[in-house]
Amino acid sequence: SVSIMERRWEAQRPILVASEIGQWESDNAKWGENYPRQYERYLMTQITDTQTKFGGSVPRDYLDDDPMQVILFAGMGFSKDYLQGRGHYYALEDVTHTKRLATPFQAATCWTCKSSDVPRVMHEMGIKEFYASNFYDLKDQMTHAIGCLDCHDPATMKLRISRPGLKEAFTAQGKDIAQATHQEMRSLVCAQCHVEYYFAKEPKNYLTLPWHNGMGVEGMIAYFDRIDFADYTHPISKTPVIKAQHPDYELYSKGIHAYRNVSCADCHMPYRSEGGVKFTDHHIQSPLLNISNSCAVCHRWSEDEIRTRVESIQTTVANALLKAEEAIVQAHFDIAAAMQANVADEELAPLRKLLRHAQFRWDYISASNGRGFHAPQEAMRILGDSVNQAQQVRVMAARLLAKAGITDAPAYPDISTRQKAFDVNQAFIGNTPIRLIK
Amino acid sequence: SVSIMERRWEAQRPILVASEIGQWESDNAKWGENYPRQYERYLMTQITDTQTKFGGSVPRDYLDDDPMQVILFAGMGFSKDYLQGRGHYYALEDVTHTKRLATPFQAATCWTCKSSDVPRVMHEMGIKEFYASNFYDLKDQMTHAIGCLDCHDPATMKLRISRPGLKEAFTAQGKDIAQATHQEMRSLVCAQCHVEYYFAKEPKNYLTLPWHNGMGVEGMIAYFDRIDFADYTHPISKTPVIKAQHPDYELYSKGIHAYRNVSCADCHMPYRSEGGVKFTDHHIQSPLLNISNSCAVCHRWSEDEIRTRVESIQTTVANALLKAEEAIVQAHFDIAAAMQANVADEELAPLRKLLRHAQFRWDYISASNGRGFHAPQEAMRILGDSVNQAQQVRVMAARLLAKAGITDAPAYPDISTRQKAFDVNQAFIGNTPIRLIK
Amino acid sequence: MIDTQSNAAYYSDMVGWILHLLGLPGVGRFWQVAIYGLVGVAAGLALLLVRISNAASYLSNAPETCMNCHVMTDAYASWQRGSHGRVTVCNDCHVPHDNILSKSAFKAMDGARHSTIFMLRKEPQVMHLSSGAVPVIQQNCVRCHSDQFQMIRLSDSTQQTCWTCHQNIHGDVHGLSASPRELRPALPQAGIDLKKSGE
Ligand code: HEC
Ligand code: HEC
Ligand code: HEC
Ligand code: HEC
Ligand code: HEC
Ligand code: HEC
Ligand code: HEC
Ligand code: HEC
Ligand code: HEC
Ligand code: HEC
Ligand code: HEC
Ligand code: HEC
Ligand code: HEC
Ligand code: HEC
Ligand SMILES: [Ca+2]
Ligand SMILES: [Ca+2]
Repeated sequence: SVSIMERRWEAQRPILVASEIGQWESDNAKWGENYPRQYERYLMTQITDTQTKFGGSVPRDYLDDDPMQVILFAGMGFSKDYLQGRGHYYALEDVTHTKRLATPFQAATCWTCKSSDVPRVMHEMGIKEFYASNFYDLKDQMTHAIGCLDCHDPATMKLRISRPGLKEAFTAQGKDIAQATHQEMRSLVCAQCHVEYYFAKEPKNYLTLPWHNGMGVEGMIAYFDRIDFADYTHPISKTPVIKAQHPDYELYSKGIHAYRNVSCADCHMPYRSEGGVKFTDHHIQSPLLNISNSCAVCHRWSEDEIRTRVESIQTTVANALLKAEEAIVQAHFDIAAAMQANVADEELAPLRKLLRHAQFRWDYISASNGRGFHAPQEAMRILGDSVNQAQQVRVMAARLLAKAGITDAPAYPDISTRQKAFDVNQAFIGNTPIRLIK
Repeated sequence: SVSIMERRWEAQRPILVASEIGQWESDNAKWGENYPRQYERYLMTQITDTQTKFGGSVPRDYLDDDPMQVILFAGMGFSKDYLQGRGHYYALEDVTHTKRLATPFQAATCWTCKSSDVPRVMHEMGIKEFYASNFYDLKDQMTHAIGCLDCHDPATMKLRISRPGLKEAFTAQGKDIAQATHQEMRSLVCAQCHVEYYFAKEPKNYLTLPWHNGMGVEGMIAYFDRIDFADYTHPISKTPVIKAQHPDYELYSKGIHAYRNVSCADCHMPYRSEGGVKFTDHHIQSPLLNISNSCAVCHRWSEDEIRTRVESIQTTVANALLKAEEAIVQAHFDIAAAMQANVADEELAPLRKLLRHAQFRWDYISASNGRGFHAPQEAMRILGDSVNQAQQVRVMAARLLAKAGITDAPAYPDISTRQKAFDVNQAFIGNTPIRLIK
Repeated sequence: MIDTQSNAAYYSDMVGWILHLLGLPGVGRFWQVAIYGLVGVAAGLALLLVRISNAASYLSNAPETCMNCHVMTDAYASWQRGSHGRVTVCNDCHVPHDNILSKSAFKAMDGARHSTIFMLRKEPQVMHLSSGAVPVIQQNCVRCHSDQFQMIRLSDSTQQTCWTCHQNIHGDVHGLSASPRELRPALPQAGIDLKKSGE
């Protein structure tokens, strides 16, 4: 029939290039003229109401869902405003609206992973200077959210690393990112942003990935201890805490999929064929919203079987996260109680160090997206170590309290709601700590 | 050529039934006359010198490798003699030589999973009577190790459940094992023996699988608590401990392979082809000794890649096992210290209960074969809960000790070798406990 | 003998349906075959709504016919490069071989469904065997390989299919986009080709 014929012809249509794309083109619409399929799908990251058991594009509020995190991040931005990421389309909007960027903290470094204008501006000002600037001074230049230029070379459309941070992290490990295979690039473009990072003091606010001792959680802790880095000192226990941010690539690397060379794009940007033309689905989202195209390519099981399995893997991790949080929160209060009993800082130092490690381990899993699916066994390993260390802190604290004459358990305050937890923080921050011991 | 003709002939040869097999035939050699290929391969379970990183047919000595287990099983058989299982061929020899069967414990129930004479003898005496007998009274009748009759119906060669315990466990769960699919039977024949069990008091020493509240570790604990069962009271902490024995089928059931209907036989009895015919390899052993047939058909990766992955999964579990043991051992001593400080039993009851749960969780993974490979994430989940509970016991113990005026950590004895650990046990058993507190 | 349930179901459906349609119980074998063969084609035609040439070619055995639809090209590419590419054609596996009746009936049914879906552009990105297809294929595996088994009971059931283990019959990755353009066959000529005039 005609329609069969038409589609036979479609199949052989080449990709035609309409207009040249400038080397700093940050406007996705311009790219879209040449690549309408990819552009149309990219625009779908505007969708913001999809929901899976743990993910989806709807911006979940971590702090409403789980007040314990308010305590864990006491005194810093994440205790005020912490949502789950959503579509790339919103990167700019969200970074400019988050309460985390309240004064005094206003590093321009925060733009780095939010806009396709970044490569140009970095090129114009220089990398050091870019990071060192004030966030609001660059606001006018940041007009496009994450886009084509972040991952593609406009001349060849080849995948390209546009951010210096990842290149430097490879160098720090003695590796050369230019040697990465095509399949590796299908993950590395994501690793420009979906990685744990910190802002170096010198050069000022310089974006750095803590990979010098390896990408694993132990390696990062060793590195942060060596350079003696902390994002903040916990107001309740005076513990120097490291905040983890989305170590997605790092955790993924330990999983079976990475082991089998399955890339981020394989799951989050599966290929599509329309009328025989094959292209990459640029609607980046939770693969659970697109199982039949994403997973079923390799897993010949039913959609339900796949979803059920993923959810059970994630639920296992979610439960372990809560158990670790409980132990860590109590450990913070146990140390605070010891302080109230006038236990000397020298005696508390080992406890704080262990608690710092326990909390970073927990956060390494908590802050990484996918609720542990990217590496199920590794996630449980790290959480097991986290809870073990936190409880060890509590054993030591109980003994120190005993020496100080306190034999009862501390009177743990009520943190059952976000507001209550927040008030508890304020009390400690305002040097009017709640009395934990008799 | 002749050889080709031979192969064709071999291939097409109908399975000629040389001699009828009696309904209670326990002599594998007789079966072998009809099924030489399976018999020959079965005989290879005599091999006893193969070794993988954690398994193989060589009988590893768990107590030499890890003295902490001597403490964990203080006072009972497993602290004296505990080897890793080896080929089915040795089942009889090993059960008759183990030091675990020293007087007074001599239940005939121990024969149940060791000999293909069991079905006949059970049939003759009656099941209750079989279990209730003395081990040594049945010795003369147990002349053949595990064999064909344990898994096959001699008339049809169909897979068959020959042991009542598994059938009854299904019934207890409201399921009918007769409804099991053929693929399920390829695992259930193993589940006759590779499962956690206990000996009921009434009817005497009746073999029972604790599946009444489910096969998961939580379900078993709930059940054992309900019937208030303990294998022994720990001489150091007076904790009522449940010993887990090879919950292989139960743990496997939580893994991805069970989820995808991959059976025990698929991995441990992969197909093998000889001279053009394909049959089930009856040399049951570690699949890592036969990766190309066992795993590689489904996983088209190199043998090295497969082995490396399995070993890393197992190493992760092995390390977590040690961490849990350390916490549990210390918890036993912490409670003992509290006893020495005259803390009342009522106050210690909740600690002992929690420690009982922690140790069973640990043992559920430790005693199950495959070092957690059968369900990597589940293994880590259970070990995380185990270490968490054990440390909680230690927190509580520290507080109770404090109330009793003891502010220092107990003086944990040296258990760095099997002998030292054993002597520590003896001290506590002989009511000359080592002084743990000042 | 394969997966008796669904097989029985398949036959009673198929035969029952056609018998009912034509109400010809007990006619001679020759006529049955002939008529049923035609009915198969007719049903195919009726539902296909494509030119005779295509319908006929759909019923032929040449793998190229499957290529009338580009959505089949990945399956073709993976088959051609698999060990079976040298020894089988699609229909060796994908249609029953026990008797011509079920063969043509099955073809007609499948062909009809596939072409309809195709023209509605409703084909999924990643296809799966229809439940009816599974026992048919397994039976074909056994048909060729039975002499290689000694009492392998798995072959009597589809609880675990042959390709549960032998996953690479069509390669490890499935889907319309699975094989790169280079490995795909050029689409064959089919009747009056509108393609040229279309360009
Ligand atoms: C230039 C930085 C950057 C790059 C490159 C990047 N991401 Fe993101 N990604 C983000 C940011 C920022 C967000 C959160 C946006 C927001 O919530 O405002 C995000 C969100 C997401 C989400 C959540 C979407 C949702 O619906 O919840 C997914 C999934 C995702 N990215 C996957 C990827 C994958 C896969 C790649 C590579 C193919 C990638 N990202 C590359 C920065 C980046
Ligand atoms: C190395 C890349 C990178 C840097 C630098 C970075 N982000 Fe992000 N940001 C991401 C990624 C990836 C996501 C999406 C994944 C997630 O939400 O975990 C994200 C998500 C967000 C979101 C949306 C989700 C939420 O938490 O509300 C906000 C807001 C945000 N970032 C603000 C910031 C601020 C403020 C800074 C500077 C302190 C910053 N980002 C620095 C990569 C980065
Ligand atoms: C977050 C990273 C990311 C962003 C942003 C992105 N792409 Fe891509 N793009 C990819 C990946 C990964 C591939 C697959 C490349 C490969 O495997 O060779 C790809 C492939 C392509 C291709 C090659 C043909 C195909 O579909 O495989 C085109 C054309 C393309 N993208 C256009 C665009 C356009 C236009 C935009 C902006 C609207 C865009 N991309 C934004 C990651 C991205
Ligand atoms: C490009 C191929 C590919 C894609 C796409 C893919 N997987 Fe996998 N997956 C694998 C491979 C390879 C393994 C390792 C086992 C094996 O060899 O089959 C695996 C293993 C798994 C396992 C078992 C490991 C575990 O942690 O229990 C699960 C579950 C799984 N995948 C789920 C998914 C889901 C969900 C998706 C889609 C979001 C997906 N996979 C996408 C190839 C893939
Ligand atoms: C084997 C498939 C697979 C691979 C490979 C994979 N992911 Fe995922 N990813 C998933 C699944 C499944 C989820 C869980 C989605 C959910 O919970 O709805 C997920 C969740 C996410 C999320 C959160 C999505 C949301 O709904 O908020 C982000 C961000 C993400 N992945 C980024 C990445 C990055 C970056 C990589 C590569 C470094 C990667 N993923 C590799 C399957 C995969
Ligand atoms: C009648 C009881 C029984 C049945 C049925 C049984 N096993 Fe065993 N299995 C044992 C015993 C007992 C041992 C330990 C023998 C010894 O060490 O003396 C053992 C040992 C093993 C070993 C260790 C071999 C080695 O080299 O270390 C493997 C593997 C094994 N069994 C797998 C299986 C599988 C798979 C099945 C089902 C197909 C199965 N078993 C059925 C009782 C049984
Ligand atoms: C429900 C079946 C079952 C019962 C009942 C049973 N065993 Fe076993 N036994 C096994 C299996 C399966 C193995 C092999 C797996 C392993 O070693 O963990 C084994 C292994 C052994 C081994 C060799 C490994 C070792 O630990 O030295 C000995 C000895 C043994 N059993 C003795 C006994 C004794 C004594 C009893 C009674 C108290 C007993 N068995 C009751 C199933 C059983
Ligand atoms: C521990 C369990 C077990 C024991 C013991 C056992 N078999 Fe099997 N046997 C199996 C399983 C599982 C299969 C696969 C059956 C199936 O898939 O239907 C099998 C299959 C067979 C078959 C069918 C042909 C084939 O190779 O698949 C024969 C014949 C056979 N066994 C003979 C024997 C003989 C002879 C012995 C004793 C020397 C024996 N078996 C001992 C479990 C066992
Ligand atoms: C009959 C098929 C089959 C056999 C045999 C098999 N597997 Fe798998 N394996 C699977 C399936 C199915 C999955 C789930 C992922 C998927 O769909 O591919 C899986 C997943 C895995 C995974 C990823 C899950 C994880 O825990 O990380 C590993 C590793 C693995 N298998 C190793 C092995 C090893 C080792 C063997 C042999 C001892 C083996 N498999 C035998 C089918 C099989
Ligand atoms: C997906 C493949 C797979 C399945 C299914 C599987 N196993 Fe295993 N099994 C393994 C691997 C791999 C090991 C680790 C062997 C080693 O460490 O050398 C193992 C180890 C064992 C061991 C110890 C072997 C030794 O060397 O001492 C026993 C016993 C065992 N499995 C029994 C079972 C039983 C019973 C079942 C079903 C309830 C089962 N297995 C299902 C792959 C599998
Ligand atoms: C040796 C037997 C065999 C041959 C020859 C064969 N197939 Fe298949 N085909 C299968 C099996 C088995 C499956 C199921 C694969 C699966 O589900 O994993 C399948 C599945 C398919 C599917 C469903 C999509 C998919 O990838 O699973 C299509 C379409 C298909 N075959 C088309 C063809 C075409 C067209 C040909 C000839 C060019 C062909 N087949 C030749 C055995 C065969
Ligand atoms: C008229 C276009 C067309 C032709 C010609 C065609 N197919 Fe298909 N085929 C399709 C479409 C469309 C689907 C998807 C149907 C679905 O998923 O329900 C499909 C699905 C399939 C499937 C998987 C679904 C199922 O029914 O099991 C198999 C197998 C298959 N085709 C084999 C073949 C073989 C073999 C040939 C050649 C004899 C062939 N096809 C010729 C369009 C076609
Ligand atoms: C028309 C006959 C025929 C059918 C139908 C057929 N095969 Fe084959 N198969 C062969 C021949 C001939 C060979 C030998 C080819 C060679 O050695 O390259 C073979 C080789 C194989 C091999 C060994 C080589 C390899 O690829 O690993 C396997 C496994 C196999 N077939 C499985 C299957 C399965 C599964 C099916 C059904 C989905 C099937 N065959 C259907 C004829 C057939
Ligand atoms: C549980 C896994 C499994 C299933 C199911 C399975 N096979 Fe196999 N098959 C194997 C293994 C393992 C081998 C390799 C045997 C060897 O080389 O020793 C094999 C080998 C073969 C071979 C090559 C034999 C040779 O002499 O090289 C053919 C042909 C074959 N299988 C066909 C089939 C067919 C047809 C079916 C369905 C009836 C089937 N297989 C089902 C595991 C399986
Ligand atoms: Ca989200
Ligand atoms: Ca062994």
